[in-house]
Amino acid sequence: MRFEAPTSLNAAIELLENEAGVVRILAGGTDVLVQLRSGQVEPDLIVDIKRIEAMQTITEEDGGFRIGAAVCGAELGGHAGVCKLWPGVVEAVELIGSTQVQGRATMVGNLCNASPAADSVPAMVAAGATARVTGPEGSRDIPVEKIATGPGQTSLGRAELVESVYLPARGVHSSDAYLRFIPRTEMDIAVVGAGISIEMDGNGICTHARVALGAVGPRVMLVEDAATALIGTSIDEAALEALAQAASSAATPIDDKRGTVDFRIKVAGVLARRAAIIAVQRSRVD
Amino acid sequence: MTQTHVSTTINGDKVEYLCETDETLLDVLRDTLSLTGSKEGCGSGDCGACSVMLDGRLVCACLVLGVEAQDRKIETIEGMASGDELHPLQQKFLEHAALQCGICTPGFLVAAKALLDENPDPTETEVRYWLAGNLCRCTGYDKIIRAVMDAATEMRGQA
Amino acid sequence: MGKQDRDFKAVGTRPLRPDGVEKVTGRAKFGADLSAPGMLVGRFLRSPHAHARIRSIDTSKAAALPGVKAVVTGDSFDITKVSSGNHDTLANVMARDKALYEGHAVAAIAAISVSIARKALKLIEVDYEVLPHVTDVDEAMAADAPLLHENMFTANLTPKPTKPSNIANFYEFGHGDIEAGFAKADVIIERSFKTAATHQGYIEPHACLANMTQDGQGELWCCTQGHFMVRNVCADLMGMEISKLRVTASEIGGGFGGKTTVFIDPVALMLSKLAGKPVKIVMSREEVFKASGPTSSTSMRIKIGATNDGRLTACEGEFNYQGGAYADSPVQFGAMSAFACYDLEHVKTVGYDVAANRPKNVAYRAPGAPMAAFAVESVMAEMADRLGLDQLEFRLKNAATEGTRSSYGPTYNSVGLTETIKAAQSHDHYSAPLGANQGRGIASGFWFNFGGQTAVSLNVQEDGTVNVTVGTPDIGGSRASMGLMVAEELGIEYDNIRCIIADTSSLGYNDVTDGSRTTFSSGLALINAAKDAKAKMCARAARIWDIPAEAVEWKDGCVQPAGANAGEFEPMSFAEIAANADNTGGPIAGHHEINASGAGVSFGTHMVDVEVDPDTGYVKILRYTVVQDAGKAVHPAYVEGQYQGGAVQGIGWALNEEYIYGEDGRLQNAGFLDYRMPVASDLPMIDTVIVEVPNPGHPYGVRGVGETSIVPPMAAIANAVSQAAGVRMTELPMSPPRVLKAMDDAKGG
Amino acid sequence: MVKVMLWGSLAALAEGKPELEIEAKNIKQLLQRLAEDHPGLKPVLEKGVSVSIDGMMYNDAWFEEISSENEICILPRIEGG
Repeated sequence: MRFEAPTSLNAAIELLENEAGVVRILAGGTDVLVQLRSGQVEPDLIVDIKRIEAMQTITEEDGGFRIGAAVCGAELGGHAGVCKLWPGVVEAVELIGSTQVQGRATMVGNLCNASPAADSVPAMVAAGATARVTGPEGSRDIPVEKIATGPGQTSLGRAELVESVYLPARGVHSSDAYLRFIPRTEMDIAVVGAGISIEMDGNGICTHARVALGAVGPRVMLVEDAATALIGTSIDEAALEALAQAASSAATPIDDKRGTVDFRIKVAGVLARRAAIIAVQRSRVD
Repeated sequence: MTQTHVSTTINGDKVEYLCETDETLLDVLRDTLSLTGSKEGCGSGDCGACSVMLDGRLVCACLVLGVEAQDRKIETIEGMASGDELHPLQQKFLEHAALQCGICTPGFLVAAKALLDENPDPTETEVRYWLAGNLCRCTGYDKIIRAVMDAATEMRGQA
Repeated sequence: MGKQDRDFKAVGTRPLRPDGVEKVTGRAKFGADLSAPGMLVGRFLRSPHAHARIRSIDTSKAAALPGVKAVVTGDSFDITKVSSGNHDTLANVMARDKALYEGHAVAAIAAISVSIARKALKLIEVDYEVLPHVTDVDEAMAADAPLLHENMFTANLTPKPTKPSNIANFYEFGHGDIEAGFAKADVIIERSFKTAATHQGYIEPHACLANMTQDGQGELWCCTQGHFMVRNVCADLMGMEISKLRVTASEIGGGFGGKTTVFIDPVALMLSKLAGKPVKIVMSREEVFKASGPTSSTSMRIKIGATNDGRLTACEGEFNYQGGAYADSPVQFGAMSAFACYDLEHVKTVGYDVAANRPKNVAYRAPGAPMAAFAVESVMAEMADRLGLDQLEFRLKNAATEGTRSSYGPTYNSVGLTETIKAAQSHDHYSAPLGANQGRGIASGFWFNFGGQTAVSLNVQEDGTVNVTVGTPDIGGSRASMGLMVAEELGIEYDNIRCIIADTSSLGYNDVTDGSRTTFSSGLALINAAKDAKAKMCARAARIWDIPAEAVEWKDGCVQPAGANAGEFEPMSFAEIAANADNTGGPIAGHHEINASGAGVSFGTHMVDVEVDPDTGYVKILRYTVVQDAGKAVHPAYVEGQYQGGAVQGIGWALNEEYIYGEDGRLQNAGFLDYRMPVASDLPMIDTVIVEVPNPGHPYGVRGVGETSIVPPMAAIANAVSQAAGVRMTELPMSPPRVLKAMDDAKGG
Repeated sequence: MVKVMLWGSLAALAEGKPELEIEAKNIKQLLQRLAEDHPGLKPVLEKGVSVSIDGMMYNDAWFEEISSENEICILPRIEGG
């Protein structure tokens, strides 16, 4: 196994392009190292992107923030601007693993690992985040929900990587929230995850909403019916009930070691409702 | 397998070593450098027994490759006491009987020090959540939490 | 209550542990921390199948790989020379003929590096004939279940079975006339329960370093609860004389019963023998889960009868324990302890020890008792509610006391159950208010405790300090309690005593650190060793004074004339006598070798408050109080630690920990992430109350404290959850999906 | 003569008698006589048992004395974790 730690994006792409064998990109490494150890992957080349300056930074851009692929959770959580703009996304990232894992794990890594249970992804999807995908042919921006195509599978081409994620600006009476269900308080993979972002008008009516669910299907899903249940309402009890119903109906989970089908379907609705309540409260504070 | 040469700083000392690319920092610390204070309980970042500081951030050494340490600064349990004086956390762990078997203790101490460096006055809940990545099977955590809170109080008094 | 007559000076204080600084500075050497020059790496190849016949193993390609120095399979060990009692152990260490569970070792190699070892394992070709498997205890008992062992006929059954089955043993306990007892009952409750297998979950994986030399001698360093056991078993498996193998126990990173047998040690020795070099083996966490010893999964049925005024008339239980591939379940202890808390005229329990395609069962803290207590105390709680009685009053009314004939046979002498119940009654936890969706659970529990073979020595140094040598690994602070007991007996300062754990060549045989026996047995032996040393020191002083040895006595750490007639001499201090040892006859030492009896049974009563999320079934532990009889708490801080640790292991067992098997018979959650042991943020502080009802079988009244604390938690939590959720929970773990389903079913039904 | 209590399934192996009277002065004699008089018990006794004398548990203690005054129970070998 060859290890390279390029200092520029171009050099990284070149390495990817010239390697015929199995390649793994090393950002925080909290998934890759576990896979290496278990023998799940045996890469020929590991490309560590943490020495690429641009990938280590968070930059303000058009009222939103661009977050480099190598920015770890602890750093994101310490960034006042992002915390204020997208508190739900930050809390989702901070739910990934322990304090120790936060010192390494990255949002982009979480995205590209393509687990349906990834905590940060439903929050990013709800926030309308885009991923900047860069490869030999240049860069393109795509919605984050287009990255994962199935468990462990991505739409990234050969020699492509996600350089950064962009969290857009948002309106005044708006906010977001993410909740996940785990049997313990920490150190678990989401059994169900729900990310919600909402925008209210001056009269307290929801004008825009995005609802995303994790761990209830082969990939994180954007649930339009759930958003529809909120839009045009004051997010009252009836709307919350409709939201919960829509979230539960959209869930197509499996039985596994982490939860049952019935449990996940029910809890998808419970969490969507609870996350919506938090998002509404946050939108009022602003 | 050809080995890679790495220069790094561990507990303030310049260190050089050779390692295979798939070796973890924990393997290097324990097997190559004989710094066996960091323990391997899981090898997958789930127990925290290998907690070390990497460029000022708390990480699991089992989730870092040895080759990544080039030009970094690493602090381990071996660097926690200064000379013949224990760190207040180490002393409080002893006084509160916060260890039974002691295998998780180095990881807890490194993690707790990282907490108190960042937040000198944590609540019990903050201590519990910060240390959620450190498993202890003997104590039920009670005495560990008390030791950390007590050390925080003492360190604030000294500061 | 139950206060000891004597005043203790050292015992009962809380000094720092002598091995503490080593452990907080990372310098203590645990199993995997040892190395030897020229050491090789040992690695295992394990069965991917739950049940398979091994047609053949071809290791030639692996052996030919440069850097590979030795290969071992089942055939490397000569079973004909191994004593029959160790045959299962050998077969578990390295499969012979059949792989009986996923993770069962089939081969091992020693190589010069990890990467070569990994490569070599891939070159071993095993031809498996996959067989049908069974992992569930009830399914394994069925007549048409896949059979693990063609020669397994249920033992202790009359008449003797004519057909083999997966049921290895049958047990029956009790006294009285169970039918007559139920006939007297006003209320009878009968329920069935199931519990999942759990793992001891020690943070330190098994590790050892073996060094066999060409002259047939060997050394082994390993993390174990009993290095003398390791030595004897390994010597037997290797065909060696016991005295030629020297085993040193490293510091041990937790055991809880799981390190009371061997897994990797004999293989490391065999690899070392064949390679002619030291070999180190360290298990991965996945290997620990798949191939060391979890405890039993169980299926149980409990029937309890009581009168309207709350007197138990009859208790009956059936306990089916899955004991892994070799049916080593502790079902007998489950059946014996199930009703041990109560004074019963009519009681009957039966137990079945069942084999299934899972790792060989190994002891886990009070082996067998926690599951049985879960079932029994659940029905007890339901009975109290049905009768409209207070939970603690109901238990107090039926509690076993001195003179009660226990459910497993013997009559109790001094026991402390009622004291724990009364302490719980007067604790403010018991009367604290509860909120919505909250419940409070109570349960009591029992464990036998144990003594066993113990050998110690005590050396008095010329400066008046003392070295103490024991053969029981210090698994949680026992060096400190040893020091305290010696300080008490000798009347010298605790700080002047250093306790070490000796290797197997330095002391006589010591039983494993298990059965909560170490503080009791090693302490008992040390007190006697100290008495031995004191007698010698009295004799030395008498010679110095030139008076008869009978004319002196030991008082407050000094020797003094026994009376006015003996002569007028200033008391001679411990240090003075020690300093003159050379001129008075040479080194002074005390020894004691004993097969300790007189261990006192112990009881505990736990209280827990929980809150259940009605929408998700999530259970939060709000408050927890452990009340337990220690006999005498030698080092109260470590006694509290045992109480707290046991309670939290019980919380894990109750709520989330379980071995989850797929349809393919493979373990789905062989890692800490999905095995879900409690983390710090899951818990409140764990309150403790140390009750001291002295054990008449120990000079200081010590009972074992390590195991009883894990017996009541699952029942206490089940009772709390059942109250909060409004539905009786009868299956462990009470994970959110299970609790939510029970609540939904109860609403629907 | 000492009275010995056998646990249920052990009694079944001793012709169904939960209590036996044995001529024995110590545990060694007791176990020896039990095995001689009731061959069905032999495999269990050989595997190892604990003997309770007045509520105190003994393993491997041949010479522990017993008399008709004592309450004696044969039990599965007590171990722990």
